[in-house]
Amino acid sequence: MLTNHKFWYAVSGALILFGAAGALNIIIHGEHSMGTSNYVPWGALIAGYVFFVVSSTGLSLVAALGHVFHMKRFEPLAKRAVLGSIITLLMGFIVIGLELGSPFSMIHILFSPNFQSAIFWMGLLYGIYLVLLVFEFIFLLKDDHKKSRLFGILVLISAIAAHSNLGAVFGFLVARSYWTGPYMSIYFILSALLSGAALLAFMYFLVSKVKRTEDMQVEGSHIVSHLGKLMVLFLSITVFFTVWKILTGVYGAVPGKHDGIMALLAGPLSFQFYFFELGFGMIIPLLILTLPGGFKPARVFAAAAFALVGIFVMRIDLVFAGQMIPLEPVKGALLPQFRDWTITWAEWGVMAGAIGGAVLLYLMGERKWNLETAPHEEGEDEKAPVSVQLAKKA
Amino acid sequence: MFIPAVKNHYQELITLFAELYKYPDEQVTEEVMNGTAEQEMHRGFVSCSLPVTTRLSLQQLITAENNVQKQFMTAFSGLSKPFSPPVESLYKPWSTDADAPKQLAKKRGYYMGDSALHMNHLLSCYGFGVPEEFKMMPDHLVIELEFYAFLLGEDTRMAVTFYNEHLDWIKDFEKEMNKLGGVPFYQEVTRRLRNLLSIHPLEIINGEE
Amino acid sequence: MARYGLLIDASKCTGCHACSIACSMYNELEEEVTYNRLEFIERGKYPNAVMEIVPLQCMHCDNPPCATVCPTNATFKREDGIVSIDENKCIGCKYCMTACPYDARQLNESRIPEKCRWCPEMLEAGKQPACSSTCMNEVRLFGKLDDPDSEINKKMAQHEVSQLVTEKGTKPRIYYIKRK
Amino acid sequence: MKMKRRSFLKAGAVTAAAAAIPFKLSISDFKEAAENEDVKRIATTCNGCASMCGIYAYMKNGRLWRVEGHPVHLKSKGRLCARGHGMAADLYGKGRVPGPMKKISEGEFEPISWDQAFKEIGEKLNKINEEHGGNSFLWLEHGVRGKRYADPLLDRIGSSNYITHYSTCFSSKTNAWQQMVGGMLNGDHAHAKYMIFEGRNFAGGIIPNGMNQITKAKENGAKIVVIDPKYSEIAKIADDWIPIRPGSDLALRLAMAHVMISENLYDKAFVKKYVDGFDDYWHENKDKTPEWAEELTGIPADKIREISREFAANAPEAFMEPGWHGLHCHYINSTQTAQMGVILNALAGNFYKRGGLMPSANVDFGEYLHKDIVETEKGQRADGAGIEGQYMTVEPGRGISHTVPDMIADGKIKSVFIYHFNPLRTAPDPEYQKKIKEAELVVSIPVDWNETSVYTADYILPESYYLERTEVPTAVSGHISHDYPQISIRQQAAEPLHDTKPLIDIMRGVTKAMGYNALYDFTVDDEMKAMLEPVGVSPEQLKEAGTVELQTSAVKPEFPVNMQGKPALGTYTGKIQFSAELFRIDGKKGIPTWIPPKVEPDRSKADQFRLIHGKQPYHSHHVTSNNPHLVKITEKYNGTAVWMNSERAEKLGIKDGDQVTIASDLATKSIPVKVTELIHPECVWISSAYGGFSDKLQTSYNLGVNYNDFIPAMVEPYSGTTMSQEVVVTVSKGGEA
Repeated sequence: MLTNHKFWYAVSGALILFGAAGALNIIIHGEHSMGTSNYVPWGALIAGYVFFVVSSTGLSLVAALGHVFHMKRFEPLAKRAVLGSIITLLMGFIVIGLELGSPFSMIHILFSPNFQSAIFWMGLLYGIYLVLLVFEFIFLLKDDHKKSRLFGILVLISAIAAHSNLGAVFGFLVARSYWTGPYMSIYFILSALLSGAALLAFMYFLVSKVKRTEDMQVEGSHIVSHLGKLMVLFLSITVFFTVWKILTGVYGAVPGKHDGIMALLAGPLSFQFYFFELGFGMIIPLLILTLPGGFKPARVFAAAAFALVGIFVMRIDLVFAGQMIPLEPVKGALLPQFRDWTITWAEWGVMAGAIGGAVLLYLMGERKWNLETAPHEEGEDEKAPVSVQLAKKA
Repeated sequence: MFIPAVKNHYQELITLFAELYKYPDEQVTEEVMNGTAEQEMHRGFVSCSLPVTTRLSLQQLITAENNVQKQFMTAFSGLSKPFSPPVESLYKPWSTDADAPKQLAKKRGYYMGDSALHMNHLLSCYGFGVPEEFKMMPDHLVIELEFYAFLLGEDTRMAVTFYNEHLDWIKDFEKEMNKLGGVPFYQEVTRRLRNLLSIHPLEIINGEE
Repeated sequence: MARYGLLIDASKCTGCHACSIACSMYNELEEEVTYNRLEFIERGKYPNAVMEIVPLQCMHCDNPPCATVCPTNATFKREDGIVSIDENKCIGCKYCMTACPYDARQLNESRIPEKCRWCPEMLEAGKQPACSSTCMNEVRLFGKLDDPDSEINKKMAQHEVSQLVTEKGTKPRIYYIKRK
Repeated sequence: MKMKRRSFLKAGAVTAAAAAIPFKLSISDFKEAAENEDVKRIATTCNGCASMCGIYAYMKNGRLWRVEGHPVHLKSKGRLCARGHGMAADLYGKGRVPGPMKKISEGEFEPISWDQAFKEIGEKLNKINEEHGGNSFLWLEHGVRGKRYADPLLDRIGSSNYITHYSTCFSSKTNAWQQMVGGMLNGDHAHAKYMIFEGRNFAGGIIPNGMNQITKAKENGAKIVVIDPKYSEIAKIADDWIPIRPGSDLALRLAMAHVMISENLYDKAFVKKYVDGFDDYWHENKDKTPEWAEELTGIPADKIREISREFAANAPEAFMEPGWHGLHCHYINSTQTAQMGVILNALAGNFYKRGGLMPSANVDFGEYLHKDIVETEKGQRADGAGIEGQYMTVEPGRGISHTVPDMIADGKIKSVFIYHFNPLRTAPDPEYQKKIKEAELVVSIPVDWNETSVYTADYILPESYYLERTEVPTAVSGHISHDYPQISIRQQAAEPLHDTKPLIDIMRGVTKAMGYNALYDFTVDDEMKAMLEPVGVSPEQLKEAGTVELQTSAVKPEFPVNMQGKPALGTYTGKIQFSAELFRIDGKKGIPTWIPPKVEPDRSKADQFRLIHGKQPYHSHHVTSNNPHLVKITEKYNGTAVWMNSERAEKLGIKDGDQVTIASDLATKSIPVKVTELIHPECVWISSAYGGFSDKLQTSYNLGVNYNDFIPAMVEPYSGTTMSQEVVVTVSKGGEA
């Protein structure tokens, strides 16, 4: 079933319909159709946006391992990774566009920019990043390795710049101690690697199954195994970061920061934190991968699937833990222990729709372009690989 | 070629609707029950070359327990909530007056909005008065329809302006009506009125040109 | 150019909410939205317990985090110190809402994060804004901080004053009279 | 066949145009022209509560823009409370009764014309009066605005039954003061050095300028003591909040008097000169020591001594607030508690003293001479007020408003007019009050679909909103002290939105249909002219200004004396009487002494509490609870919650925000709880604003609960009040929201 084109078209179609309904609801009913409030102004769509752009960044970072850093085993990934990166970024833009109250006022970012604003820089850098990605993709398709590598380097720089700025959007918020500081920027970059590796492993496994070509079967399972190894590294880094976030949060009981961590450890977020963020996102994939035979493609695929769900919940936790602790401008005021928030069906819809959109666009990409990349040996740069030539004939 | 007959039919149809939004006295009740209202409306639509989209005839929407008067009270009087009087002000922002500071201005659901002021103005300019009970809701559907019919007889151009500016809220009104329970008669009348008003008057009047 | 400030004597507030309703009448706000609010604090144990009430609204900070984070300068600081909003430039990212340590922003029906704007037209006319002019206990006093003869300066000279959340570096323009 | 047409557009009968704007067919052109019209300011009075503060209504093109406090009016002085602002916007809301209504079945009405309503009511009244006599007619109102237009009818048909809502509110106080002082005085907050507010939440029942004076006095060093089981809003600015066991205020006051007398702290010269019955009082109450009171009130004897001494030390610039609803219809001992209010103030010698108690400035209005002055002899009052063997000591001028169903069941009352009063929600036991409908004819004259109109009225004759009607001038007085007399006027700012009429027109219509053609043969303008004649202010001047201050007859801090220089209060002896003549019944001496409350919660039971209530500063009891703006405050600040002491809550396992169930013999209801340190452990408190059950009032419907749900209709023996806190309830965790 998972290896059937039609199945994926049907799934993406259904998700997109759900997404369209959700989007329409948000466009018509505005903020009322979202689970936000004056106290929790950023809702699930911010988390969804972060999820998508983190995925995008992660995909280009992993792609760079191959064709920027010349790690051979990852070279065949480039096209698919970059296409995935473009698609997830676009989906992220759609999600954030719906979260914005007046997306059409974005024009004022150009006319009236505020250079002190992290959102300004994030917007600008992600814009540049998108353009660079598209160029990289074009040159990859042309198998112009020199230019694609050049753009690959530029993409790498812009991805890191844009993404650390996204971290700074949170990190600059002095009012919310849970987020304040440089941690967010670093954490965002490193957790993007996990996102990218998991998403690529997930994609590549399915693609290799769908393609059914022998080349692909063999090459695919190799790559998936390698990605599995990468994942172990990135998972370990994420665990490391999570452990220190918790320890520094609990230690010293800094108001706001401590309460946010406690909301995760022993508060309203604890189930999703333990079960999804820690369980799905870190422990289960690590177990799957590190037990004997862990790098078999199917095992890696399962680990990646768990990790992706866990990462999604991780974004949700991040956005809400930072806001659900009531601000206390007046010390001792009678306030609720936590601010309420929900995720409405419209928000679920938009996020699901964006996933559906990503799947659909990717399928269309697979159909339109040949995304196989032959390993480019020295001196072979000018010559298209056999598989590409064959594809062109067909 | 201009055919006044169609315009007359249209005017008659408009005043028929106006009649149906007034409190139904015994005679009106009787005329609804015995089918007179349905027949006249049907004739009116046909004479204006308008599609008749009748699902149920008006008399079928009335029962002994839920008679016209009862439905009128439920729909418009506020004796039970929710209710939705056919008054333009209630379906539009209260005022667009820029220095209208305060609270009401952008809100819907309040009487005596800008449209009511304008109706008062129009009526007094034409030398009309309204009954005591409509004094502060001169933008009641009944008054607006009667005035519209009157304008059609006076000057089509003016009537069109009026149609564009004061009869553009029926859709919203219909939406509110459809939220109510126990008022099938008025929901049907409103559906038909909305159908009628969704067609531009010039299309109807000049239809046979 | 005048520099406006607000002095609040919270000890006199008895929690009647006339300020918030007068404000919403004057500023044509939706019923859900209020630009000023009261925070209630209970201290002590029965029978030696007391209640404190602190009126809160936009602090018109001299270092306004909401303006710093705004990507399009839709929120900006006026010369007279008032932090104002150009609704047309607002993209609705709500960054200002998360950035404000006072929870002063309120999203309106058009998804603009609105807030108290100190009714500049009243201040310029030498009048007190609606929240202040209707207050029976004269809890609020608006005035010019740069005019040594202004009521607010005279009163500030008589009392020790404090500000809220100074540790975040916001430099708020609302001063609270300190009482024991 | 063609349907008939009833044209509603009447040629010729031109309505008053909104403004003199030249013809604009297009609404956008019209709006532009209308926008340039001037904003007019009309001075009138507020109706957010009974204080009737002066306001300015800002009108443009005949529509209300907003309101603001009147700068001269002594109650507002330019300031308004939340109610004043919020109520004004209701003018254009959907909760009002749009025109005269006739009941067709339980809770169902049909609109009828005014003429039809007048005709039917007139005929029915005539028939009832012929059969049962005019004394079977009852006029029931909030008071006292309708009296002016009730009296001509009552006099003509011979009915003595005029009753106000006061017995549900404060008549223990007015009764005691009338008997002992011959009238009421007000605290002179502006000049006081020491103020005791016992059971009086001045910051809840708000007079904006009164609060302004109190906070100013505090800034000038005055000390404020608040004695209340609940930390009320006024406690917020007090130097001392002393929680007292509810129902024991009389004991505290007796003990305070004991301290002042036994320690020789009272004003002996004043008492000697102006007080009658001091020795009798002391003889009766020598044993009411602070230690004795400590047992009953829970307040340490030393604390009682301390405040008594401070009170005496600051006298005469000190007073105990005479108060209103707070203590004066709550307990079986409310009348005695009110008597002690007089006595404590007299012991401080503060009557007619700056900073003590001062009278209201007087206005001598002229009187409109009615043409039809045929009077019919009146029978006995149906409520028994002032009648020997019934409620001999209850003031007949105010009556007993909460036992009307009994009067109907006894056959004494056959027809009832209810004017601006909603006993189904504001009097005890709504199910009992519903029996008002058993009368042969019930006519309600409200502005909105209140519970009483919906459940009891045969006819509803809606009165115009306060911004839509003009009333006769009134003297501004009561509650606070002011040197000069003021007159204010309520005048029409907006055209009536609905098919409503002012009361005078309604009464004219009804009585004409009864055949009394000249009974209301005058207009408000006629009355105004006659009233203002001796005052020296013309109706035009008053209408322009809204409120004027007269520089004549200023109040002076002088005890009233007669030509011989003897005290001349309106009492039997002309002095302040520690023994009320009228209360000397059943062998009693008319002197207050200890009477225990009627019921007490069993302190050994963890779940028993006394249910007490009070006003919130943003609602006027139930009157404003349908206002969407004010209810938003309720929602945001948890206004419907029942307050419970933390320690008691902990024992019951109840946490802040939990849903709890309150039950008395009469009712079981469920609401959220506020767990707090700010209330006496033996009681729970709810606001008096909620518990609406008229489904025609969308905003207040089913919002919170009301104390009246839980109490039976009881009659306090001396003053006829409801004893509304003589009720024990059980509170348990849980219940349906």
